Amino acid sequence: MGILEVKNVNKRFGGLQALGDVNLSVAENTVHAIIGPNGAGKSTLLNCLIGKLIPDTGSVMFQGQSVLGRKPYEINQMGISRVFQTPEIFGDLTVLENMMIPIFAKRDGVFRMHALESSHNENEIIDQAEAMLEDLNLQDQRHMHSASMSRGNKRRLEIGMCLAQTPKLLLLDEPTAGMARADTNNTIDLLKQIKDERDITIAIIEHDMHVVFSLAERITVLAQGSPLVEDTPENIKGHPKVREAYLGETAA
Amino acid sequence: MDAIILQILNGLDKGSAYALIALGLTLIFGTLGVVNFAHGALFMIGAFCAVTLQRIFNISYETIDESRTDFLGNPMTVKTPYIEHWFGPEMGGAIIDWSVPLAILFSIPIMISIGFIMERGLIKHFYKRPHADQILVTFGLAIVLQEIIKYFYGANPIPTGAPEVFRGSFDFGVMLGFDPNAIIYPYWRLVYFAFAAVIIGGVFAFLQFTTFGMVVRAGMADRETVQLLGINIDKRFTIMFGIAAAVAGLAGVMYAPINSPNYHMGMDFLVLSFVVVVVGGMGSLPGAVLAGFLLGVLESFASMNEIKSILPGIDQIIIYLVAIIILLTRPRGLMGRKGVMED
Amino acid sequence: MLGLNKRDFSLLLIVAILALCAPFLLNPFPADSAMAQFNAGYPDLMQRFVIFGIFAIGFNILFGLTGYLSFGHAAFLGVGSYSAVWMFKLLSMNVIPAILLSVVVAGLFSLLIGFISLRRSGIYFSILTLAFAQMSFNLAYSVLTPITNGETGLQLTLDDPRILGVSRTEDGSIPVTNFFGLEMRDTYEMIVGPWSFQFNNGYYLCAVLMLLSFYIAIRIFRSPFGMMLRAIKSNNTRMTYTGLNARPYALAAFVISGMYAGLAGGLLASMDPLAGAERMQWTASGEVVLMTILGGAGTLIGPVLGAGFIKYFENIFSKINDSVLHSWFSFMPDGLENLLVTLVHPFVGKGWHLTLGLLFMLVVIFLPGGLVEGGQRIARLFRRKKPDDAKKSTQSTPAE
Amino acid sequence: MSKSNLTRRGLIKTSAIAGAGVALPTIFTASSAAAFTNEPTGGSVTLGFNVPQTGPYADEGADELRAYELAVEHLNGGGDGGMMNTFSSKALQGNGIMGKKVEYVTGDTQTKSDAARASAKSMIEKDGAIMITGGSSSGVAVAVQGLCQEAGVIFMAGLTHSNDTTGKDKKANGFRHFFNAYMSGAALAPVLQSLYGSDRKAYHLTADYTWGWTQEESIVASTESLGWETVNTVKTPLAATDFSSYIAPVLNSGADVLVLNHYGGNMVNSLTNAVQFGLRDKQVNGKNFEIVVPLYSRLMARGAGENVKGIHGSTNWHWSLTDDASKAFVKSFGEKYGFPPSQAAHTCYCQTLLYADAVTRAGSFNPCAVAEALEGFEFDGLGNGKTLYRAEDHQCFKDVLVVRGKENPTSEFDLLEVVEVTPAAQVTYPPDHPMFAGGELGACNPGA
Repeated sequence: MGILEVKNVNKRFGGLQALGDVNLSVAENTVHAIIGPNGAGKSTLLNCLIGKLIPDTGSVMFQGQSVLGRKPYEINQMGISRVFQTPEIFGDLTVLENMMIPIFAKRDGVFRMHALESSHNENEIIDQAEAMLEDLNLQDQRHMHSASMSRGNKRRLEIGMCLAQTPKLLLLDEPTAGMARADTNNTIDLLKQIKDERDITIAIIEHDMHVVFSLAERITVLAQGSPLVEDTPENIKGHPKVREAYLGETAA
Repeated sequence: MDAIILQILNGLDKGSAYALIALGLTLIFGTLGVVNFAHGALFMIGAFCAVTLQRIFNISYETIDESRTDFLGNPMTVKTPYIEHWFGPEMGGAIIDWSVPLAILFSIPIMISIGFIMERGLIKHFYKRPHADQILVTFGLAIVLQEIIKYFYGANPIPTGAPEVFRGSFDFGVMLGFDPNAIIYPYWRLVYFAFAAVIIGGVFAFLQFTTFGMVVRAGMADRETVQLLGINIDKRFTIMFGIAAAVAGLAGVMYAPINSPNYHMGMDFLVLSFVVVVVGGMGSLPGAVLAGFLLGVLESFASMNEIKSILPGIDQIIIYLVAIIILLTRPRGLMGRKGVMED
Repeated sequence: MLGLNKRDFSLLLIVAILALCAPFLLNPFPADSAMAQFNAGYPDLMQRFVIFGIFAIGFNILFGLTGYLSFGHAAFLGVGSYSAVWMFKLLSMNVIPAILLSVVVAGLFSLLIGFISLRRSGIYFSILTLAFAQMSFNLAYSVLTPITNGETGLQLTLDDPRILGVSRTEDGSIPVTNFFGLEMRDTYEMIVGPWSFQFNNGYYLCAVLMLLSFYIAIRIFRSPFGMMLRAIKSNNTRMTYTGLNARPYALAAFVISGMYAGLAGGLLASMDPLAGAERMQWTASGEVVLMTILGGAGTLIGPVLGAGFIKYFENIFSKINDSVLHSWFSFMPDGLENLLVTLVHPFVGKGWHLTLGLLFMLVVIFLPGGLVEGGQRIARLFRRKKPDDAKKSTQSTPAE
Repeated sequence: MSKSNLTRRGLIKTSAIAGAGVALPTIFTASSAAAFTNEPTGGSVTLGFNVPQTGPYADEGADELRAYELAVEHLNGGGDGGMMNTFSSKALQGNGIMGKKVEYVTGDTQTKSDAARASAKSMIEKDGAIMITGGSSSGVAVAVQGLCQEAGVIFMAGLTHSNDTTGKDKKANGFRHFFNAYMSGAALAPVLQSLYGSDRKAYHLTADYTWGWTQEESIVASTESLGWETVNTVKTPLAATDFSSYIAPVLNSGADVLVLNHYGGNMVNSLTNAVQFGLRDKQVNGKNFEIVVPLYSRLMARGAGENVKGIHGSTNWHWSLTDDASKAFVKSFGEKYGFPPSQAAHTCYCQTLLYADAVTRAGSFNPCAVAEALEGFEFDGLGNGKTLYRAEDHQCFKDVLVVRGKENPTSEFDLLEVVEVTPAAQVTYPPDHPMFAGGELGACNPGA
């Protein structure tokens, strides 16, 4: 039984079958990649996992609990964090403040009215945030507005913000899309480090095969809304169906 | 039944004014992404174009009539418009009588130039600024425009009549088989309704069937891509702003005989037309028109005695109440697109 | 100090000193001079400065921090005023219960409206708040007249059934609002040479409450809660995917700012026991938006500056008439005097709206951050001068 | 403890001169020196003219201000003296008020009770005004009247037509020269009867706020006493600009008279709409359909253009009156400004003169003395014939004009013609009339 179980999920948009009978099981403490050509339904699947979309049929269970119909913040409180294709960070806030917010969220839950306390006095939170920034090598930039960081650093910060909540499952949506090679490698290294150092399950949706094969332990290939194969990276590499799917994409 | 038909007629008429202003607002918002609080002022300036033309036609030479006296007991100065002098009293009188329809021609170049000047001189610098700044600067502009009008024309309404043939009303009910006097409707309001329909149809046709319109629509959907295609979309948007200003101005010109223009009529319409735009859905032209007519008709129904006796004061709040209900049931208004003005 | 860091504390201190010395600072011109027209140090206007300052500070907690632009905040101010006047009519002329009730009622009202309106964001939220406020105004003006006294505004009368206190004083007039016996309208006069300064009880009560409001606003800005509100404005998506529910945060901010508006409304009624329906009109809501943006949204001091700016215009510029203009320019030759009067005339007196509109445009065009940015630019100008001088001297040395 | 309730300036001016050069702060207690609010001590006295300068009534406000400036000029001995020459009381000498030069400050009411009070307060607190006057709506008049009562200055109401101003909201420090809704009804009723008969069915459209209601009540009462039937009374929102949906059902309701209890922009629009809908061309119940506008304002009627022709209403005063006083006023106003004065201008001019005269007769600026001088004061020569300032409610009782929109105007000002001058006796009511019940004057408040 995996930490995340997707069973018989179907989703239609008008006449388009976006997802058809998707079954997926992500085992605990593994890195599981979901790949597939454009329009294969990767984003739709991801949106079903984090509550943004509700599938027409089927179930999505996280640690035995359904995530369907829950609000994004509830899903996050269950232990799922999400990294977006373009880094979603608090651009108007400083790097340190960015890092403090998930730690507050972890401590205080979805809402707490701490209107008259001073955030400067939250030493414990600040310490944790600073430690995290140190891990990410961002401590020098902690008083900078996060909007003015480089794209690679924004990505590091976003991943760090997710990790600060010590989630059980980290969902990454094309984490290196639009990045320079060096930034991509940095991100790969960071994710490897996370995988090695933490008890965490990572599900990653990715286009870049270099990233996928450097990280993944299991790979699911989606094509036209349905899983084509699921196997280890080694087996996927030479799989004829996968080649076909990707070649089909090139032909189109 | 007759009462309902009557109120639908009234509502369509009110609705056409809302729809015309909302259409212009949406054109500006959809193409340029600017929230234009000065749009009501453009409507008002349109109405004052009609007033101005009427005044120009009435520029007179003075003769002194010794046989009569003015209020101070001095000999009376009699004014005769030059136009009557030149064309004879009959023809001249007819020209003055038709000053409102003639003001349509008069107002178009004025409104388009005002639109160009506004866009090039001010609005252009606010494309990248937050919506709050756009609201503030156009609101400031609206105040300035209406104060300028007030300075020259005073605060009181100025009567601007429709041509003689369109004054009065006809019995619409008799045509439908109701009793006489059941459904009476003024001619000019029918003219206004037809005029609004033509303008709305014209704007849609323009956007739908011309290359210019196609490019603008593409620009509304995705500005960056269109610019990548090497099309100078900015210039077209400037022209769109001029057209939107002209639409608002024409709505104002034709509205002048319905209610005598005054300097704050733009502000009176502004809030309502914003409600209309939002209820229709930000950025949706059909939404703006639909919402304009819908709210106009509902407002008319709410003012019926039968309904007021059940819900006292409902006519005071109906538009806002409907707006709230629609926005709560349809998050982006009737036909709004996702992600527009939501943050 | 007081849980504030040094910078915030010195800001609070400066505001406190300005507020307490306002009677001096706002009356810089001798009472008999021509410039006395520009003096703003009389009780009514000073009260308005701080009361609308409170209103704008509260509005800024919502708009400046969360970015939610409410176009209906005047409704809470109006509701606060009505509650306060009713308290005067029914309970006591002491301002404390009236102010408390107005804050509570405005808080409840904003809870209701906020709960519904915050289901939408962006302009849809703005229009929802606008719709609620306009409904409140239209109803208060018409069918709710038994509660609001409609057009005239709710006033005290000689036969109010006041539980604690008398309906009328011995000399047959309506009793005066007071703070445990200290009458709100009492004023000290202080004469220094040709200057005169007025110290009004009501003003000082308002000023103290404004300082308290300002202090609380600073605390909120610097609190984790404030950080959450800024996070909503900055990136709502990340906020929810961080396990935080943005809606209760925004609602809390909405209610707090509604209570600030209620406090302002209650104070307005305490200074002058009348509550007019126009206080709830959209133009009044728009005014607080203008104050906040004009001063600098999201800054601490900006809204107070913006409020002062607009109220100053409304009360000082509207009173400059042609005969005042003539008296200013009377030292000039007749022709020049008349020319100047003609030139200035459209912008003052009945033309004060025109000047205000022009100034809005100028401020927004040239100072996107509002008056605060203007202040910062001036400060930077002075600060930059010194290093520049220093640089020049060091550069010139090697050339010798 | 200084008790200078809202007081200022008057005494300070002299003290300031005495104290000039003295570095030590001198704290004065106003109550020890002044007997009443803003007691004028120098060579001048300041009046506060609080009129709408922005908003829809700005033109009325401008006309009121012209009248005030004219009145000040006449009081100070300038110009031709206007109605000072025809005024029955000869106390005024053209040397200011009791030898003090009259100065004035102006403010903007914005036609909002809040703004009007703020403006009046600044005049009292900052400029040391001893009397406040002006206004172009009843809401503002009642609100400012209440303020003046509290502050201890005299309020001379401008254009305010609601019964409440001298009814349930009357105040000891407030005085109204203008007529009211009851008087409109009482003056109009006999004329309407003689014109339209006593078998009529009336349909009322009423602005949905205090003034509209009191006017509707008055007109309904006086027309029903003629035998008219009231078919319906419909409230319209103040903010309404298009009245078509209210007017359209009128014809089908069986009514043959439409009464528009609207003022200002509402009146212009509802009348224009009613004429557009062709109501005046119709026959109902075998009679010509008629429209009545109980309160006419010439300035606003201009906005309705030709639509006012033949429509009856009432007004406080009209420039075409031919008595000496009206002629004198029209002459001096017209020569100064180039057009005839409005009724708003007339009432404001009268109020200023009446105040100045009362001060002079009382020999004091003390509001209580002034009030006493005004109470029960009978005068003539201000354009309305013999007039009484009734002591019980501070309302003036005088002739009321019934006017009609002129069919063939000879100039842009010549819009109305006087149909009948209803004598004062016919519009007088007892002070305890139910439409005016519920309030009391209270005691006069001198402030300080």
